[in-house]
Amino acid sequence: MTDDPVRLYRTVRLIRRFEERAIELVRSGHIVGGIHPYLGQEGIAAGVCAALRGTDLVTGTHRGHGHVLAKGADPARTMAELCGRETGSNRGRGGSMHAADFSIGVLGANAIVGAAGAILTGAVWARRRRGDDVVGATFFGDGAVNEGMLLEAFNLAALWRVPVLFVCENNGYATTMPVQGAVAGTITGRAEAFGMPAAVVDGQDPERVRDATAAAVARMRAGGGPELVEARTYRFDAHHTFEHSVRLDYRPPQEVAAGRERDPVVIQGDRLPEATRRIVDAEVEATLTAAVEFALAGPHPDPAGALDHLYASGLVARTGGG
Amino acid sequence: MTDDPVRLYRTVRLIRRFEERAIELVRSGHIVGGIHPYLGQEGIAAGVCAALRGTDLVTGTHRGHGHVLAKGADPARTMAELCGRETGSNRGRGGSMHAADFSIGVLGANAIVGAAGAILTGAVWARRRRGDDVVGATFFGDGAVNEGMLLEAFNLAALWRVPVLFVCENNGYATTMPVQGAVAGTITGRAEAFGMPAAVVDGQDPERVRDATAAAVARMRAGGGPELVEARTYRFDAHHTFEHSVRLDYRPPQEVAAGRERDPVVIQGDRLPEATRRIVDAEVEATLTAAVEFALAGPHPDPAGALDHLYASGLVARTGGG
Amino acid sequence: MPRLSYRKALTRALADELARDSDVFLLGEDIRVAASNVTAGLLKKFGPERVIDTPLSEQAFTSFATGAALAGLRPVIEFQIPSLLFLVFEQIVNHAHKFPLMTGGQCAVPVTYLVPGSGSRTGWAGQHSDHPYSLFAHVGVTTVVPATPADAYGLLVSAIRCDDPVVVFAPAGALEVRADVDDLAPVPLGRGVVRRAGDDVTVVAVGHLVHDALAVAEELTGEVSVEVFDPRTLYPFDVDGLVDSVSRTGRLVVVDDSNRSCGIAAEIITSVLERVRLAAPPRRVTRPDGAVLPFAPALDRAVQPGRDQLTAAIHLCMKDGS
Amino acid sequence: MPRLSYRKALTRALADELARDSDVFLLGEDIRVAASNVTAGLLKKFGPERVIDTPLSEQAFTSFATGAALAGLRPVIEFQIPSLLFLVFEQIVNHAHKFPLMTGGQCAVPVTYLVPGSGSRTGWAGQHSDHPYSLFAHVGVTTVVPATPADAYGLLVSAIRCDDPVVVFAPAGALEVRADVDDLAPVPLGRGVVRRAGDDVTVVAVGHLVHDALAVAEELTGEVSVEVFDPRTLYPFDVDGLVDSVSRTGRLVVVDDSNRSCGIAAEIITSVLERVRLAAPPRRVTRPDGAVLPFAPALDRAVQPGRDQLTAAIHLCMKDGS
Ligand SMILES: Cc1ncc(C[n+]2csc(CCOP(=O)(O)OP(=O)(O)O)c2C)c(N)n1
Ligand SMILES: Cc1ncc(C[n+]2csc(CCOP(=O)(O)OP(=O)(O)O)c2C)c(N)n1
Ligand SMILES: [Mg+2]
Ligand SMILES: [Mg+2]
Repeated sequence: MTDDPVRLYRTVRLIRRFEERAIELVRSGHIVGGIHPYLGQEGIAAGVCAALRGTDLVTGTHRGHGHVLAKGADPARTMAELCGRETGSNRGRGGSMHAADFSIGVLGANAIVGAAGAILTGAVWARRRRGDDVVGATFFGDGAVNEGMLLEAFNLAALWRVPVLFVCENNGYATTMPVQGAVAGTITGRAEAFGMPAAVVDGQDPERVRDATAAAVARMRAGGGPELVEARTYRFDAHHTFEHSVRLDYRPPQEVAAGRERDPVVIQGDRLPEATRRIVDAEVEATLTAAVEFALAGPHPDPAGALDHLYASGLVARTGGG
Repeated sequence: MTDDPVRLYRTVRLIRRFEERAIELVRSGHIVGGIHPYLGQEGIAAGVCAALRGTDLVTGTHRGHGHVLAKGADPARTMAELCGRETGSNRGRGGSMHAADFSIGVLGANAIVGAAGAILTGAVWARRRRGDDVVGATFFGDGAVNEGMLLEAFNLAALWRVPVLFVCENNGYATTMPVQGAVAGTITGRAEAFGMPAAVVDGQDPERVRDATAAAVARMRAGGGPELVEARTYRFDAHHTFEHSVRLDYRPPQEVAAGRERDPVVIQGDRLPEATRRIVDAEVEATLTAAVEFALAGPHPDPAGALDHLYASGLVARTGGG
Repeated sequence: MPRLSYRKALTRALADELARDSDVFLLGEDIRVAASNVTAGLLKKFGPERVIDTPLSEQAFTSFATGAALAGLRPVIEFQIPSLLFLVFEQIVNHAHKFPLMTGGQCAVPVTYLVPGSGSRTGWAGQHSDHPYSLFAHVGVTTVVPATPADAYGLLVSAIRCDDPVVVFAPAGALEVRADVDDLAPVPLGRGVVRRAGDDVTVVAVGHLVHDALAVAEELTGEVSVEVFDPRTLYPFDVDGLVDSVSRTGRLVVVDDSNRSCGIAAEIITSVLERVRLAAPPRRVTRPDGAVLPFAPALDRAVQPGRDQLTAAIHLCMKDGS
Repeated sequence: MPRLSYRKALTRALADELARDSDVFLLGEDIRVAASNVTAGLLKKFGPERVIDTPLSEQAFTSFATGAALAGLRPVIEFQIPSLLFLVFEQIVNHAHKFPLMTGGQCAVPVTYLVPGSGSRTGWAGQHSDHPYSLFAHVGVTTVVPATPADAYGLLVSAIRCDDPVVVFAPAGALEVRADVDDLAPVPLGRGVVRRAGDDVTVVAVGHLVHDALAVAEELTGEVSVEVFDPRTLYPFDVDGLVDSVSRTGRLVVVDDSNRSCGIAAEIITSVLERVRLAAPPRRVTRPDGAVLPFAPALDRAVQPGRDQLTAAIHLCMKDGS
């Protein structure tokens, strides 16, 4: 995998630029409802997914574009989804917080903090029971480790030795709540309490994340149980784009400035010859230009189909009219 | 406290005989719905409550008579409650799984596994905020440590340093599920993960339990945060009296026989002179004879009052008739 | 024509589906030893990979099932207490139910939630006696409440084969019903049945109350000719079938064991009124608003809809109108 | 006569109650920086002991509030998303609601659950757009949905002073409403109000839809004389007040933003029919059965009840009947 550094760079760069373009589309009103930018945390999704196979499964969070893109989702269909178009990955039904592509093992971003861990555990367990050699990675934030449902999932996965990598993206805050104000004990300690190996890794360095993941995945494929990785990171931008118009006072400016210094795109970019980086950057720009064009050209879904897919069984719901 | 061994013995003996009389009342049809006998686990409630003050708060479980009695509930009114009488502690509205006496700090047994920890945490916090020097103890089983809501309560209590003693009665089974099949890692490890001190104690020895509790309570009163005690014990009888008629096959007979060998009533009784024990036994018998008489003499609640207390605000619910 | 109990019918349905489809598996608490007796014999027949005892982690195992379903399996979860559905409400409603639409049709979530012993089991008091089927009818999760052994079999089979989540309530009051059953066959979801033909009034009865309604109808023979309609599925509701009946009788009484406000009785009445002009105001017999079942048996009974109330409602309905 | 926004009215209610009663305190996520803007300024005024940010542990902090209420305090919890109520449904229904009856009247649980921004906030998609008030009306927890700034103030104040748990839904569609408010005063729970007098038909509208109903009524001036009834509290429902109106108009249309099946519209219609003979079949305009709000704005709107639907329902209702 000699091109690994390049691929990793391409991924972090793609996510970075995807988010920046998405923020533009929020500003221009093409993305309604705003987004939770992944800016600054790109190294985690990139590093984790670099150590997974195409058939492996992942679930993401409300801050989920990075997870989805790193696992291989089409930026064009993902951007179309954010714009609510029929051509989006979810036919415009999911939006930013629910982007999914089951064909590449992306079981979806999930807007409920702490909810996806148990879902992924069940999915990986089921696939292995059917004989598929898959593992899974589920992303969540430092806030999620206080949700009982996630801690229950730690227990189930550990007990039944389901090879799931629990990836905690510790960006220091749950919205405005600092991690020290919310987490008694430590994050890794919580995993260890369930008998799960747990490691802290520098989430700003995509290669470190990839290596930690690769080691865990190797143990898991060899029959090991679940593990946790706490990736220390920093959110460069707002919790959600609504903060761009409403100032919330919770992170000291010096802290933000310091946090932004260790930039995963720069860290990984510095590992590449300038020329290579330029080529990748150009490729990424082209991809995103095309993605935004594709997104904005896509038709808006027909309101007549507002309840499409409500029931997989074909049940047709009564509508609400008088 | 020179009479402590006697008081402890009286408590375990009282609980033992209360449960045996209650089982008789289940058999005779006076207690409807059966009970979860506390037989074999008496040392825990007795030991914990011996180290608490009258004003301290406790919550119990579905297997809750022992907790309630040890904290000082009137055996007569408790038995009347089990018999569903107007003279019961809850006016016959709660029954075995909800016996409560707020006047002595018993905020109730609770039939939902893992639910009471957060409730007690809030109650203790509120009382201390009002300036009362109280601590709390919340009982739960080995099954409850797999409930997310309890683990969330660990976090809240630890974070906000609420002096609650989390008392895990590890009797080896959650109904029929062995603890090894349900708990990944260890019970004390789970508490430690939240930064809570945790100790294992021999739950069959009331004095050991009392001493461990006293030490924890002293630290808590001195400003310490919550702690956990895992009391190792064995349930001598059925999970619930329904097992007396339906045989469930999950505990090997040898294991049950071995488990019953370490009897808290015998262990504590052996610490007393024979004569003292006889006196206490006679007192307990008299108390329970009177309790059963009181219970059976109590009037059945009038069905016209079936919805009494549904709303504390005085709201009157529409009834269900046509 | 073998005599079959309702409970045994559930067991047969599980056994047949486990045998027919290797993707079906069971999850639950104490299902290996069959504490509820519904899964009796299944561990032996299908092994521990298909009959899985879980830790007390309802939220995680409910979402684990969602994940397994997303990966192609067909989990059936047994819940020991109806109010456990409150505990996993988020997992069912926010995830299992919403995944197909939110992903734009990329997946299905065929999970069956089986609650044997819903409603009051006399003596189990406030936290164990709920009948929350109307909640699921409101959120739009397919909800069935079989009344007879044949339907218990047939509806459970259909639930398991359904590509959407389905909640199956097996009322405690019906579990001991026995009937001669000619042949066991799937019963279509969403289709009600006239249990007894009559001319004067249509009584819609839910679950175990079908038997009460039939008894009341018999008692009234000669006086009032009562048609008894058993909807079997509460969501989607068989409005066509019921409209057919009410169009003939012109009168409607509903008896149902959930709370009055926003209960299925209100839905049934409103749905009929949208289509049929009645000869007299409709009547409903339900639990009271906000009902909490008190422990004492006479109070518990007083809060459930009774035959006397139904008789009175029928009389009132007959007296009224044109 | 100062102009007051709905959101500001909520803030004022909280501030006034915090000032009036030292037992009142606030719990929630990001309420110190006032992410939802409802608690703006309160931290500064009342300090961190009265305005408490919680970890993401909804179940524990909801039960923590129950415990604090049992100990005499009056917690107010702010929930960031309506579907978080699914997550704490058990804690509210099985504990907070049931404690008074189950303990035989030993306690009260005065907790207020405040959901600012319920219903659709366009662009927040499937897991953030629920309007689950009918669920609470079913279980019998006092439920209010203020439509105007004055009611937002007055009902929230009354909720906080109520000795029972109360859920306050502040619809996203109403948060920006402004009005001239003469004086701020408590509004009694359980009392509706006629917002606009009319002769031909009574339209019951819930929450933000009151404003739509008023607009439609204006539009129809000269054609149909529409009375608009705002129930304000959904449980307990002001049946007397509504019966009064419908007795005059003889016609009833309900518009409500919850799912159709077992929604409050069905309850309102049934409650009225039990008391009043209508001149025409009642009509309801609601969300569809089982609604999940799709992301794309046009689809999201298509699933919510609209003015056109209401107008059509009124026309149909006027055409029908005697
Ligand atoms: C169960 C739940 N509680 C609250 C919210 C509202 N919410 C959305 S994101 C968020 C903060 C999450 O923090 P963290 O887990 O650290 O992830 P981050 O946003 O930092 O990536 C909150 C409170 C939610 N979506 N789900
Ligand atoms: C949340 C919840 N899940 C399941 C049940 C049913 N149930 C009642 S007691 C029990 C076993 C509890 O085991 P443990 O916590 O070890 O306590 P023990 O019965 O051994 O005292 C179960 C599963 C319940 N009451 N609440
Ligand atoms: Mg975070
Ligand atoms: Mg146990």
